[in-house]
Amino acid sequence: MTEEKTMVTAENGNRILKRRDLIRTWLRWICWAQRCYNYERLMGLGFCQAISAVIEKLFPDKEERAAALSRHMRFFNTENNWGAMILGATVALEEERAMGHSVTTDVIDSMKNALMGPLAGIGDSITQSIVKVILLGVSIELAVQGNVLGPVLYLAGFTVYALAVSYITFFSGYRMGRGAATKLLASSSTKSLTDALKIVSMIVIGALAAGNIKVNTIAAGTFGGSEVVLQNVLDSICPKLLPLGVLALVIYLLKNKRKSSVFILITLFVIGFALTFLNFLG
Amino acid sequence: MTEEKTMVTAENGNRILKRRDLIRTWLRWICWAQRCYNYERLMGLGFCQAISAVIEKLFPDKEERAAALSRHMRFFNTENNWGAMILGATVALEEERAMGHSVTTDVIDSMKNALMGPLAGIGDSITQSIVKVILLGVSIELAVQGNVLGPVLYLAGFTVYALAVSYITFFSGYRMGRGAATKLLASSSTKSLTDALKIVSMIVIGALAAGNIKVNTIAAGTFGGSEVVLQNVLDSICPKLLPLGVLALVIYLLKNKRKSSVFILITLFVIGFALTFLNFLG
Amino acid sequence: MTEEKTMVTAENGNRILKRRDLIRTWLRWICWAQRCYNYERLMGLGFCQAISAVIEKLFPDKEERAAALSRHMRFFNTENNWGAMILGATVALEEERAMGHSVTTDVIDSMKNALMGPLAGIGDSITQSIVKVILLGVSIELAVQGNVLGPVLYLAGFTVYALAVSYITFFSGYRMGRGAATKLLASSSTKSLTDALKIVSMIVIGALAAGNIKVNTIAAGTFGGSEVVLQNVLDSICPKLLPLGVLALVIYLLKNKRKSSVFILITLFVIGFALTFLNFLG
Amino acid sequence: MNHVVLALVIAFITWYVATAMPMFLRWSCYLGGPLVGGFVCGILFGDITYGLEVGATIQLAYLGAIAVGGTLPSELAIAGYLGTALTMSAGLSAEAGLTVAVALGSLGLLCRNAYMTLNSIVVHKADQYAAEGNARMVRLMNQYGSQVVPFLCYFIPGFLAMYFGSQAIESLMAVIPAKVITALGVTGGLIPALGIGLLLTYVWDKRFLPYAFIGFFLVAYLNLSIMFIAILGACIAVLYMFAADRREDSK
Amino acid sequence: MNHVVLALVIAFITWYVATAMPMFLRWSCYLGGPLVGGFVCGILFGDITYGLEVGATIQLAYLGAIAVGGTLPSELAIAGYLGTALTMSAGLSAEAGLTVAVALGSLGLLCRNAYMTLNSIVVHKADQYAAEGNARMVRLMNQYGSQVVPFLCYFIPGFLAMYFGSQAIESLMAVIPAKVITALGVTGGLIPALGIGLLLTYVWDKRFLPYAFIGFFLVAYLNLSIMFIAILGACIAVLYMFAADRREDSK
Amino acid sequence: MNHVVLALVIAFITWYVATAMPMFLRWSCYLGGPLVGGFVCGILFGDITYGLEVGATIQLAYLGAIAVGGTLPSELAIAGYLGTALTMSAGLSAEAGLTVAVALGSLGLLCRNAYMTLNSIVVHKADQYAAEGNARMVRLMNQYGSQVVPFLCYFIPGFLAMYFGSQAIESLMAVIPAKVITALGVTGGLIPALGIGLLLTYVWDKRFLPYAFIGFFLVAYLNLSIMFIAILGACIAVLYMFAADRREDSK
Ligand SMILES: OC[C@H]1O[C@H](O)[C@@H](O)[C@@H](O)[C@@H]1O
Ligand SMILES: OC[C@H]1O[C@H](O)[C@@H](O)[C@@H](O)[C@@H]1O
Ligand SMILES: OC[C@H]1O[C@H](O)[C@@H](O)[C@@H](O)[C@@H]1O
Repeated sequence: MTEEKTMVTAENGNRILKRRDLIRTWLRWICWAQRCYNYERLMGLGFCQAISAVIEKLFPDKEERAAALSRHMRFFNTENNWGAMILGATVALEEERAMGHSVTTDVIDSMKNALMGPLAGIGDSITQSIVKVILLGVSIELAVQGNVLGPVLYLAGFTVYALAVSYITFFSGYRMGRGAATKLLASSSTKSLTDALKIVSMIVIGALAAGNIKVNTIAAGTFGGSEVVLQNVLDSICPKLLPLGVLALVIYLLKNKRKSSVFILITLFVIGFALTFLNFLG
Repeated sequence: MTEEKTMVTAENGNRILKRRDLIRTWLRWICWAQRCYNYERLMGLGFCQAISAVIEKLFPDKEERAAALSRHMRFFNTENNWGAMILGATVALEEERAMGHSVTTDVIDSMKNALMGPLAGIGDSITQSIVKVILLGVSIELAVQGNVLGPVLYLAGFTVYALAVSYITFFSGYRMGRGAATKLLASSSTKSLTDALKIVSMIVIGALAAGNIKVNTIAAGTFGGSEVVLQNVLDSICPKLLPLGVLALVIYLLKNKRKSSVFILITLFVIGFALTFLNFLG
Repeated sequence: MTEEKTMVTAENGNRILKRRDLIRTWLRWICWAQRCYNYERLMGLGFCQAISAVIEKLFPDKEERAAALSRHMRFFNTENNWGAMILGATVALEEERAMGHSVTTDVIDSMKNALMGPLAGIGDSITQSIVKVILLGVSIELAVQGNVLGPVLYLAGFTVYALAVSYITFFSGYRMGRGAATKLLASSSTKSLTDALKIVSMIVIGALAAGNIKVNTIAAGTFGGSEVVLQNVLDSICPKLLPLGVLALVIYLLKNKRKSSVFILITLFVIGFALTFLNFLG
Repeated sequence: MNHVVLALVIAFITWYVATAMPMFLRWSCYLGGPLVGGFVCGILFGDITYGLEVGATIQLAYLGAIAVGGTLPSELAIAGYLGTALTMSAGLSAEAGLTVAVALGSLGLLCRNAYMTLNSIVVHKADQYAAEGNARMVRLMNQYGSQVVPFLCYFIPGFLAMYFGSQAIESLMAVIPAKVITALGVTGGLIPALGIGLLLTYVWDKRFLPYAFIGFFLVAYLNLSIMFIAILGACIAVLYMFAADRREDSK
Repeated sequence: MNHVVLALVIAFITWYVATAMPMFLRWSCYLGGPLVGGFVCGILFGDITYGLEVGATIQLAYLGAIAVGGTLPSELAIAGYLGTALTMSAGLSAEAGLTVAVALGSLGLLCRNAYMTLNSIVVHKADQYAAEGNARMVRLMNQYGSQVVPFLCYFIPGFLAMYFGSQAIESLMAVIPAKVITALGVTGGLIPALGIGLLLTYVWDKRFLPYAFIGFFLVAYLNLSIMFIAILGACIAVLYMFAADRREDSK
Repeated sequence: MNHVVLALVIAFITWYVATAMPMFLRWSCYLGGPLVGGFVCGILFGDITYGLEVGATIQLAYLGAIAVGGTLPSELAIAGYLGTALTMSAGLSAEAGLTVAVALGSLGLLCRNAYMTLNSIVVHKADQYAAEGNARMVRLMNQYGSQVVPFLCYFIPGFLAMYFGSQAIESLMAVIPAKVITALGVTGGLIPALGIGLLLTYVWDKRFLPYAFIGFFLVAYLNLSIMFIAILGACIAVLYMFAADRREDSK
């Protein structure tokens, strides 16, 4: 902590970039990094736009500027929010290079390449499997009740998350330079944070399953003279057994049989139609 | 794991017994091991019946067969399901002996003697104090509501348990021979499994207590002009205080005073009659 | 444990004080130690009264007795219940001194001084922040419902606590002499006991907050043609958000801004009046 | 069903459960005797709800019954099947039935001790066949020889109790004062404490006692179903196992 | 009860709780002053429900009151006993009574400071007796000498406040606009946040904060009773202790 | 709103969410497409409740949709915005709408693949400007050049589908037998299992599986709200973190 602080102060003296340069770079990233999305370079051009103003300021010389822009046009892809850390670190290194420190372009390029994968990994799982799920879970429940707060909460929550995470990672990337992500990825509290997020995620997913998978049997028969409604029998053992069964089937197909979503979708259609026509579900 | 696998394969080549011999032995055990139950030998004769076909196959010579049958007629007692492991191991050793390996009858007999106690210990507590309790707890609740699923679930659950456990232990006993039970009893996950089962058991027992011990006082009096019903007063502090008290008394008598069940039964009768005639309970 | 026991027995032979002397000393402490409360000596005179009979018995010589009484008139302050341990230890040391063992008055006085702070610390937090809170929490809930058991339970519970703790600490102080409190304060189970008490306390405080801070907004407006009641909107996100907000504000002022209770009281009055007159609360 | 036939059927079932059933069914049908007995008698008497109620009430007293080393605190086949049947044919309340069953269960230990002792004869016969190397006869001894004494010990007293008992109990009940009936009911509410108390002392582990309290108060305050509590408990238990294994590993 | 007698009784109780009670009762009756005061006044005024409501409401503001090193944030004997009594005799709502009690409690610190300072005189007298070795007189000083000043400091102002106060408050309330009454009620709902906030900062432990949230939301969503939550908390706490001790051991 | 205008607006929104939005909004509006789309269409069609119902139902099928490495299992802008709008304008039930949306989402991958491939052209143009050191034109390429192809790929098919589609679907629905409608409804209840199953396999961690069961049964038995469960989960998670950190430290 203290070490890092002194580092920052020590370097601050000769810094070329102002805070507004950094803010603008971050804003361009978080707004337009996927604007020209394409299979060839993915976020490559977006990265270049984001860093372009910094490059203009650091390298007034046209040759140098052209070379730098071209280098940052290359293939680039990472997670939208956490990946801002790489941009921050790149800006810091380009600045050091402009200030004449011994940073080569090779170092910069290989850092970009080395970090984009790991940050995509951690970022994707947190953003899409965890934060999104919890927000969607709460919001869908409200929406189903016809409450407009559902989508509003979801949008507000996700937006705050995206802006906050990208801001923090961008600036810590800038402050710590190359070491930033390495540190982040190695820290044991990232591990226990991910574990903790998984716990919330798991419990919310379980709750979503019970609330949203809807299967009721309409089967009934007479047993010992009196009518027996199968659904009541199942409920007296434990409610929501059929939804649990369907979910178990899907997970079995996904994990053990490694079936695709499309296959499962079709399976569910077939099951739904077959059991409806057999008067089992309804 | 791998070690054990290779062991099996290595020996498989010359095995005399077929899978059906083993299945039949297991079946005879799990069906008839307590058929001729008696204080002198307990499951001795049952054990002998179970292993008899194996003995016939392994020792065609009449002398040898008679000796083997007589040896397996001795006193034997263990837990019905987990104890099948000893039978499995005995079969394996008898087979090795028949195949001419250096296994003496002494080794076999002392293994049987050494293992029957520990397996009875672990088996009795899991089968009777834990599995039975959880199944009964759930089933009694249903039965009290007049739901036939109560006994049906109980019978189905217990039967699956008995067949599955005995099958698995019998065959792992056979595969691992002498070492089987020793390994089982020493493993740390047996320990944490027992702990885990205890947790479920404890919570279910607590729930059973609150749901099934029924004590209500009918005492009432006037206090400051208004009528006070004692049961309401107790409930406002905390519901089910009296059942908790009765349970605490029984546990105190059992654990601290080491009283017998019969003594406690009589005590409960005396309390029940006395407090009813005193118009305290009703 | 055994060590301590033998110590007691070993010394018992020549003890001058009888059990009734000790009981009377403890009773005087627990009844009158704060009777002549004052800023100059706090519990000084109370301590002296408590130990006075012991001094009379141990030091029949008037000079010695006068000196001892004067020494125990000095400033003294600790927690009412846990602090009885110091009295117990002091009695033991004075007795040893009277029996001619090498205990100087200096040792006694400095022990009193050394222990009164730590025992006040541990005692105050357990008695006032934990035990009191749990008892009050449960009792207020009953009282709010008009149930007289509220105050009755509170008084009974607190009284049992006070008598039991002081009795136990006094006598263990007497038995273990000087080492008592040192041992207590160092033991790791005191630490985990405090932790455990904190857990109960925390959960009860949280429950108290939700049940007893009462804030409801009466704001309403029309949104898209239909009337929207703000309180309903908030409740559909999560109930009791406003009370949580007020509590968060108070804690922020207390912990981060280090404001006094009086300041916060005034703040709450100002907020209450302002928002009522603005027709936001009501 | 004709009273004689009924008595025959009940006596038969009692014997079958007590000694003849396949072992994998035996402990479930035996230790859960009253519950299963209530079900079976419910079907036989054509009133399943009544049967289940009586069976479940009696079962609670035997929750803690454990068969260890061949010994047993009560003869559960008799308490469970004969007891339930007698209760139902006399039309008693479940609580009164509990008293009947408990009494019968204790008496029944006589039957049990008789066959557990006398079956030695069969074993000695089997010893002879074993010494001759005659495996088949050893098996026959275990299969059929073993059932001679038990059949006499359970079937005959069972039939007699069933044939004469219900009448006797009915007349008895008719003369008992109302207050005693109430007291029997009250006692019936207390007796499950014995079964549960026994259980708790078997499973006793100070470290896990708080779970018993959690279970207790979840029912006392929220009236949750046992199945739900068992599921919750299982989830906690699995989390505990993983944590314990991790601790082991990190050592 | 006659108004004069009532005023005398309340004044007496206020003094007794403030300084004269046996110490083992003192902190419970003092720190829980409003709760106990509400109970006592409920009996005296013949309306226990009203008394309990007023007392419980006032108590919430003092949940976090802690007496450390002889200092106190408010004079709880006066807030709790005199405050409740005045509120009830003026027939105020519990929320309005809270305002009255809080104000009185602050004023009451004057009484407290007076006797805490002046009692030094008694102590110095006791010093003399000690120096003479006269243990009996030392005890008499503590027992009786100690109560002269407190009696004057609590009994007299208590009596006067009670005798004249309720009338004054009633007239005051009559002229206050309805909106202000509402605002007092609203503020009365906010003030428990202070008591609870103080408590939370005393017990503060980042590691256990989630438990506070659990408690909060168990009430917010499920409206569970505090007793149940306290029992649950205790079970968790005991499980925690065993786990912590095990960790210790395994080191 | 006029049908043409409506078709134009929906087509516009579909394009905008698919490729033009600021990135910090994009993933939320895209991965949560149906939910947000239901809301937006609810406003546009003047029936928010209906919109929310349709949107939430469709969203459940896509709970597990994850955009990794530029690939996607379905075109969520089309399923979410166009799908919801078509469902609503044809007046279908939410379950029938789910079928429509899922079909559209799969078709929509064509649009997506088209622009993801063709946008390379823009990038190569930008390469030239970069080589000239012309940062401004590089930015213009990313900002505007990038939108030419996507606009064609989403806006035009979107408009056509919206303009002609609702009529077509309505006529189709009119001839479908009732049993098929029921079956669609039943299937609509099953499909969330796919979304939830996908999610669970992504987050899969054997150690934490019991929490999924706890969540499941808390809803199944007690019907608790997701927000409450999420709060509970968060509290447990924080307790877990502190415990894990402590374990780390003590190593
Ligand atoms: O104790 C081992 C074993 O002994 C006897 O065989 C019976 O009581 C069994 O139920 C028990 O498992
Ligand atoms: O702080 C120690 C001690 O100081 C004073 O004596 C009082 O405030 C007590 O309540 C407290 O326990
Ligand atoms: O996987 C990294 C990254 O790849 C692409 O850019 C998109 O799918 C993003 O959503 C994802 O975060």
